[in-house]
Amino acid sequence: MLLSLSIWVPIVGGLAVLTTGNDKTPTMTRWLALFAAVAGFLVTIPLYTGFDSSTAALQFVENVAWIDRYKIRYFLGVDGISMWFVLLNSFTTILVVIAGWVVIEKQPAQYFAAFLIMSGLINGSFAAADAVLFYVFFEAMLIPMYLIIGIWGGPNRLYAAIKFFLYTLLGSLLMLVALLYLYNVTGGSFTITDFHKVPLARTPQLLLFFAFFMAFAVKVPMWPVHTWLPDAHVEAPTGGSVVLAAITLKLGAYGFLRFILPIVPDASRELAPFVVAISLIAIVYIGFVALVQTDMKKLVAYSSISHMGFVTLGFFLFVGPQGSALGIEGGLMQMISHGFVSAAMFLCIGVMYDRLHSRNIADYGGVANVMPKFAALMMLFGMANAGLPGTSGFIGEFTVTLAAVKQGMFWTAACAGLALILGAAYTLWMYKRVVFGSIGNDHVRNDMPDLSRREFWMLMLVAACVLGMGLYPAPFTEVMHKSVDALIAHVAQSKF
Amino acid sequence: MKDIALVLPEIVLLSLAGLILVVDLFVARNQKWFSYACGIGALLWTAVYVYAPAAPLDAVVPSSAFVGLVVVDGVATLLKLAILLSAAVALCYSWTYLRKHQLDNGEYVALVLFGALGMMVIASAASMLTAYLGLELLGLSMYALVALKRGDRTATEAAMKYFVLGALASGLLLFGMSIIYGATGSISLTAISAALGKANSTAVALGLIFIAAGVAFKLGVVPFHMWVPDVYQGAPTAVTLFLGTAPKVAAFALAYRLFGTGLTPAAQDWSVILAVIATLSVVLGNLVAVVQTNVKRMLAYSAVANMGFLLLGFVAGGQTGYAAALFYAIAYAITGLVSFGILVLLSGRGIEFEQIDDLRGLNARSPWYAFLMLLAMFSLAGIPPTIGFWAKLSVIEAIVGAGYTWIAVIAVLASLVGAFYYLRVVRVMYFADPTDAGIALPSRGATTLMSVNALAILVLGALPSSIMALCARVLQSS
Amino acid sequence: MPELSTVVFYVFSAIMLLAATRVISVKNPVHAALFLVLAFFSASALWMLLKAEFLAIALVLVYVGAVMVLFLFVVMMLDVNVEELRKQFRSYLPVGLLVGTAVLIEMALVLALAFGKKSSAAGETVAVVVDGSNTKALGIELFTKYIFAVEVAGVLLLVAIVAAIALTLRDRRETRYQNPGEQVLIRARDRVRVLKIASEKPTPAETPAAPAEPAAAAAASAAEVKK
Amino acid sequence: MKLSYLIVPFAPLVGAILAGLWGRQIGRKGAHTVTILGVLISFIASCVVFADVLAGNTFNGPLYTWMVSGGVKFEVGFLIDTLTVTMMLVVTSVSLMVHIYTIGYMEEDPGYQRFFSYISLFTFSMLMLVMSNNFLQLFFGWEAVGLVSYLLIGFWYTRPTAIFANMKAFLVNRVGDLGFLLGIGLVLAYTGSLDYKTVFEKAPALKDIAVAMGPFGTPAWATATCILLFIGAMGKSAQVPLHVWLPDSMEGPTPISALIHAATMVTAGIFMVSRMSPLFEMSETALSFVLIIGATTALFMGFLGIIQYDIKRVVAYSTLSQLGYMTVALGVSAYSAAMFHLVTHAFFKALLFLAAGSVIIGMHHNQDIRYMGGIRKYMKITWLTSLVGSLALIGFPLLSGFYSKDTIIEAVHQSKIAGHGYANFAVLCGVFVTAFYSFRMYFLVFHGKERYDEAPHDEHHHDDHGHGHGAKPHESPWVVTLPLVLLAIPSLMLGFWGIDKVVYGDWFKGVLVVDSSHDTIGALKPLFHGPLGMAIHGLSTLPLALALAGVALAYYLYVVNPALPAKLRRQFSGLVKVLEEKYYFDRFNEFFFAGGARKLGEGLFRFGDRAVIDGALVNGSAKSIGAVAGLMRHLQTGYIYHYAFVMVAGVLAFMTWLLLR
Amino acid sequence: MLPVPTLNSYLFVAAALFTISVIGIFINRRNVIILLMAIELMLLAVNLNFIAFSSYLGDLSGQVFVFFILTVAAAESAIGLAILVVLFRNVRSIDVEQIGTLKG
Repeated sequence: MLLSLSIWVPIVGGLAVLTTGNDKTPTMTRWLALFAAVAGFLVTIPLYTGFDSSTAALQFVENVAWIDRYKIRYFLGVDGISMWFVLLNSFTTILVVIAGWVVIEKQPAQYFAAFLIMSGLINGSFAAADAVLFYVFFEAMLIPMYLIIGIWGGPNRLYAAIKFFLYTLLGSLLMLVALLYLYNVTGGSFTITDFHKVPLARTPQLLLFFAFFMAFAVKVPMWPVHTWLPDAHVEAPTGGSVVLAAITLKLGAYGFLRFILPIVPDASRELAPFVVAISLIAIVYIGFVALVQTDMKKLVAYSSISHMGFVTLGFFLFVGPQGSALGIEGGLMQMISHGFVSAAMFLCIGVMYDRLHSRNIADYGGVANVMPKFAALMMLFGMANAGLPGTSGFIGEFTVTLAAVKQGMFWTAACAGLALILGAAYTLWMYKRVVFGSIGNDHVRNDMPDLSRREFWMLMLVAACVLGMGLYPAPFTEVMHKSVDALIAHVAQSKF
Repeated sequence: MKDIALVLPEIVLLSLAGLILVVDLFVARNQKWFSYACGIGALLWTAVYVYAPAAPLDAVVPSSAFVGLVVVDGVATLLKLAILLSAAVALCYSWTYLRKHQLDNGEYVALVLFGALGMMVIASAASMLTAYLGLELLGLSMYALVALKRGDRTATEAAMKYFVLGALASGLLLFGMSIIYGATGSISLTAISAALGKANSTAVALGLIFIAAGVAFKLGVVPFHMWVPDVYQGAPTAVTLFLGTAPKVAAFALAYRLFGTGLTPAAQDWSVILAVIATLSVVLGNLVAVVQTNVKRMLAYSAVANMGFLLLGFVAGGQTGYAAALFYAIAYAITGLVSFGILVLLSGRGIEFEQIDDLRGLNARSPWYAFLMLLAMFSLAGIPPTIGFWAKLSVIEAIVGAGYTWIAVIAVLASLVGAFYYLRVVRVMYFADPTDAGIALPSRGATTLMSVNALAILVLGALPSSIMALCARVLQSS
Repeated sequence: MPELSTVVFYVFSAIMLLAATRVISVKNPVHAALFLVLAFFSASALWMLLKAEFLAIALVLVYVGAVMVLFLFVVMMLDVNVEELRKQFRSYLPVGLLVGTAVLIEMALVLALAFGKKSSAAGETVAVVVDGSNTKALGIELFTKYIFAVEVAGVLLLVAIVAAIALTLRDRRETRYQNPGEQVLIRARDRVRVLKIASEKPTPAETPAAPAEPAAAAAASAAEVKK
Repeated sequence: MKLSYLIVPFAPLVGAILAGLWGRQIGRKGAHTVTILGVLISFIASCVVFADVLAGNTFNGPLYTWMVSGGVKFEVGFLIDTLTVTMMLVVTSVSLMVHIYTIGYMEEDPGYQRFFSYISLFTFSMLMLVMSNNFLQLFFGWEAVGLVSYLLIGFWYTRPTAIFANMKAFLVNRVGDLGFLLGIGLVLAYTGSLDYKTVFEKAPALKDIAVAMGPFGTPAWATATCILLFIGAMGKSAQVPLHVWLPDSMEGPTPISALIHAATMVTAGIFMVSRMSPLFEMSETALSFVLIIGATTALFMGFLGIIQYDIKRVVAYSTLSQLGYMTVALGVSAYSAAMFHLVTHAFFKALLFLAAGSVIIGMHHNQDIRYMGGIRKYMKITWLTSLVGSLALIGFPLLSGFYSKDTIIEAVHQSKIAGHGYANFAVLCGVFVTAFYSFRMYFLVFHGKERYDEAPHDEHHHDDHGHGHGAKPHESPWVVTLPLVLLAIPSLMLGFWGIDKVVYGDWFKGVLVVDSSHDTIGALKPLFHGPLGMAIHGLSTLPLALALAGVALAYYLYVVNPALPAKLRRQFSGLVKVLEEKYYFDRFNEFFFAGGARKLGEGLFRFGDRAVIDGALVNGSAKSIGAVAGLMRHLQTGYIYHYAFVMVAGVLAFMTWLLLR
Repeated sequence: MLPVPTLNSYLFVAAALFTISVIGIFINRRNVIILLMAIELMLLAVNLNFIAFSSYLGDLSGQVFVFFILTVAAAESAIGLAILVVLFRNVRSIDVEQIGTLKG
């Protein structure tokens, strides 16, 4: 029931907001949306408190027949890999609602509804244990996101929205073919665990690998299929950027663990160097590209790509049984952390954007003078983005780098480690130009009051997560161990 | 009497159509709504006759009548229901449009009813002869409907093209039928199926090519699709609405009757032909739709692509493939009713609502209609959770299952291109500012019907199981 | 010496094909229609050879008697400028011939492959005769086995009638006629609309008689009689 | 686990949080009270721990498990032994002094509470670093102090130079951290643990395993690990070539320069290497590397001090140079000497910085020594304590610097490790240079002509005293001078008191491991005859002579003949230019690394992302689809005959297929 | 010496007629009426096929089919001519090239 609730509470809430929403006097709409978001989050909490970390099996399972014709089942369940993301997503939805509180003036009901519905859909894809169910949620979330970017986005939103949509669709359509292929191979089942078990020869494995890889690499996004992300982020409203960065990217990475590695383990092992290589390119290349961005959102968007490079890198470091766990759990930690940090960064940029309506670094300067509270919080998030120990941003990069060294891929680790420098470089350079310095212009002087109470608590909420996770990540990894170990044991076996 | 009982729905429809034709003479010029109501009533009443003896649909015992001319089985019943209902819904949507465009005469209703009758005949065809007659009945009604806006140059031009090419196509079809007849010595589909094993394969293949051409024309697939965009665009939108929905189901029926029952033993031949046709359609339809600015024309190319998809079900063959195609046809009819229906409903007096730009800012003016149109577009693009997704899924499943994985890849890549233009419609509705061009806001009744129709896309998208299973079961039982 | 039927076949086949060629190549549609009649006649003869007497007769009666007359009617009625229709015919001919030849050759090849064996073996037509008469046989077939098809064909003809009338009958809407019901029901306020027109302030310098005239004009234009 | 262990780091943290989050509520007074109280408690607790350790109670255990992943337990824990407790005392005491000093120094700054919060936070971080019992926490502290350093260098965030300097400091440190992280990675990869104890236990068996390192060949594990770890130390302890950030860090307020950039944070590298002595002892290659880097830093950074005019920069270069000395000591395995120098240096360098700060206050925030002179009359305490500091720095016998530095020089003398000749030369030469620039500064500031009214008007400094320019220097308030005096005491006495215990005694026994094959201190031990004896011996050795020569030269040039330096400067303008440009390190970095990275990023962005991926592939394919579609729509000509033709052609094609089948 | 006509002979003749009519459809660019006539020719060819097969197979259903084709063809030409008339009223021409406004 819990998982169903986590999916349907936000969706029903969203529909309620949509139907009862009044765009002229949106106060009720906002509160209703907040209520739905909070309720959506509350129902996910028992997922953690009731989680049994001693097993790798799916938990909170709901399994009923959905479409008999293809034996598609409404099959939900979470394990240590997916559980956190349901929580993370529901949490982020609250942030998004708060972030859009008074800022969204155009059709607020549709805005909040879109986010709530998307939240439910995302939860659905993390919880789905049936491939088609997963696919349905995975694709369906494109619709609200497309609208969010397109309706509430920036000046170039049309291009960005369609680019986002088509890019993502490109990958997932190939995945659909792959799923159907597997359906036939398994003799008529869409249950993901059945896919895990089915033996596959080398060629189909390689083809399936690329089909799935396209879907998830686009979503992650990995170099060179990343260019939708900066555009989408730049044009999306703050909430859109937050969800995009914090959650939907994770879905891509999640797909690697749920589909690629266990379904085509041999191909994964064979192509691991390839994935490692493009992950490294993502980390380094994108790091350099982020350096020269003049648009804050674009910069953070690029930094997201770079950070997600660590995730894919971690997943494909096949080091003995122990080291793999380090890499995969590191990747997962990086995903969760990036959820907080990128959300925070985009919220910060949103806060500034709401005041000056510009995302250009050059239009700011000396924000610390007028917004000290904001500057302090943004410093924290900036540092987390740069992977400072004590913040959540550190864990993933640290463990993945260690795992790489452990694998004997010293040179890989060294390249990945460049992110340590590059990440600090672009984040701090932006921070320096935006927040530090003397007041850049009269707009900054006059139009930038410090954080409102709403904004302050919104950022504090994330700050608490960033620090809390950074200082005590053990609870996060504890629940993962069994699932990750089981995954590694599974991947180690050949499927030929 | 058993024979009569089996074709009772057809008889009912025919009688009512005739009656309406007569009654209409006595209906005053400004009271034509009565004829329309009668027409809709006739369709629904017929549907009752179709359904009543048949329930449940998948338990219909196939029974033939008139010495093998007609067969009534689950597929036929389901198809007839789909045809009648979509025709009735189309007629409901059309009423205001027709009145505004001064097309509200009794002949329109009669022709629609006769067209529906023709489709029913196709659906029940057990002989090449019946299939041909049904096809012609449908065809002639459609030619006339397209041309019915007599003072309109484009409409008559479209009708002329439709007619000439349609006649050419039925010539091709007949030529093929004659060859098959020569090769097997029979025009009854079951007999053909039985004799096909002994027949000369080259002769059969030759016949197949021509029959495929005829069927492909009716479906509107490459390279026999050339009429589709012109006719869709040129015809009055209400006619396009009718033309774009029920006849697609009928086209499925035709293909199913000819290939699925009559020519099954020659599947290895026609599946190659259909594979080429279907793949070309999916690619070309989606490609050319990208550059269209007229939404009717765009939807026409989209229809080409979608019918290509439908045909892929036949390429896959077998119960799975046909079931997928059947489901596809029904899903497409539902979606088509919404997409064209909204265009029809929003058309103002004397103005065709047909440019993509006419939809600009629809969300600001009528969020509900924008949302319904959005559903239709995403369904056509095959994005879950709409019924269009399940349609594509079943078809792709079928062809992947049949081993045509590469066709599946091409098809999905083409539908990626397709997503682009569907998204463009959503884009202008949601992201653009409204223009001054007035739209007509439909009556509450029409809105309700449209809402039910469009939400069906979503609801069936969430719970497609029953209708999917039904499609599979009726095929199994037939 | 060949049999008569053989000669007949070749002669009429040749005539039919030639006539058909002329149909599509003559410039004047009237001529084309006449060549079409010729082609139908020849075909009728061929059908006779195949012992399909009823159909042969029907072809002549239905086609030559009815359809072709209809064609000629239309051709005459439409008052087509014949001279204008002749340009640019030849330039497309090569392509048309090329494709046509290809189609013909391929069809011939396939047909030879398909039915070559059968025809070389028998070479004899079988008259499908029941009780000695093709017509009777056909009639019995039609009204027993094919009664459903006959009914559908009947509907088809009905559709053709309805469609042809609906399309070609001059629209009644264009003729103006009175509707007494409407006339009775109409009310005064529908007929006369009184427009309030803000009167211009008369300048004192002008003649005092001036305001009277515009007021009358305004009253006249305000009384707008509706149809 | 004793409560005192927890109190030591967390008391300052509490202070920092209180002052940072509720600074406005508790006010200036509240802020400095809570933070000073925090550090004081921490200091007292450190003393308690010290006493405890003296009594032989060491501790090694976890505080909590940070994370478990892949079978590796990442813990946060404390290792309390003599090394730790030494550092704890140094950190807390210097920090306490700096806290008190700050009350006076930052008196008028609007960011008063923030400042206190930062330095307390720093104290916490540094303590966590030194008290760590594992690499993870070490790295935590390592980066945390870097963060606070970043925050404090950029404390005056409206100054462009300050925010440039802090970013530079952070990034250069990050370069070191990368090495450090990879070093930790190698440790983990081979020992499977990050716990010091486990690692040291397992290390001997692993030291000769070859590690595949791509372009770096396949060095032995110990060598690779140690060099990588040392790269981290190079960043933090500002060794060539990662030293570039330290001089610039003087943009921060002076108390910070004293605490972070002289006394504690920069010595973290030295501490770390000492802590890792069991590892470093396994690789002579690594030690040689350390030695050469350290010697280079010691000598060449000293040269730079000679030509600087900014009072803080002179001290900063001297810090660099002294850090070089410590590193040299590490290189010759004289860890205890390095640690001892670290301690003494912490006090006298903090003293020097704080004194410099005092001078700066007195000079109304003018830092250019050319516009000082003769200040001793006005600032007696500052003058005297500065003299003590300078003498300690140049290694004047009996003062603390003498003992530590002389031991290092002697140890280098004893060393047989590769590079020892160069190091020997460097450290000796360095003595002269140190003496020269220290006393150059000393004379220029405190003696000679009073030039403070010649200062050009300077816009960006922080003078809002209301005194205006040209006002006479004045002695600083007691909160400033008290720390000077308190720091002068250990600067004077610590060496004398500690040399026999710390370096030649058993203080670090079992903590600092030295392999007998290069035990330089062990070799010196027989020659050591008590602190007094060492001082007496020192009188006759070369280093003292060199130091005195340096002082004399400085005296001649800056007191006796003040016109000469300018002349010399002109004479050797080429050389001076090189020194002024700091050997062109900054230029090179800015051009090659910073500029190169931006160019590369720009190139990748414009060419890679924009032109190739977006332009050619994404939009390109969209465009080509559009183009193809545009072409194909022309097939739809609108003419019936074409349509019919296409249909027939389709049939024809299929018939052809049928024939060719 | 003329060979005796066989089934194939009829089929060839029908095929030729069919081809001629097809050519007629796409070679004719001026006159819509001729198009309609070509369609009639095409149906004639098909009828010939059916009858030939019917005769050679000794099966009447082919002839029955032809009967219906004749009926349909008549109806079809009626509607075709009706459309032509309507078109002519709008375009004032039966020029095939005139009816090409819908394209692309």
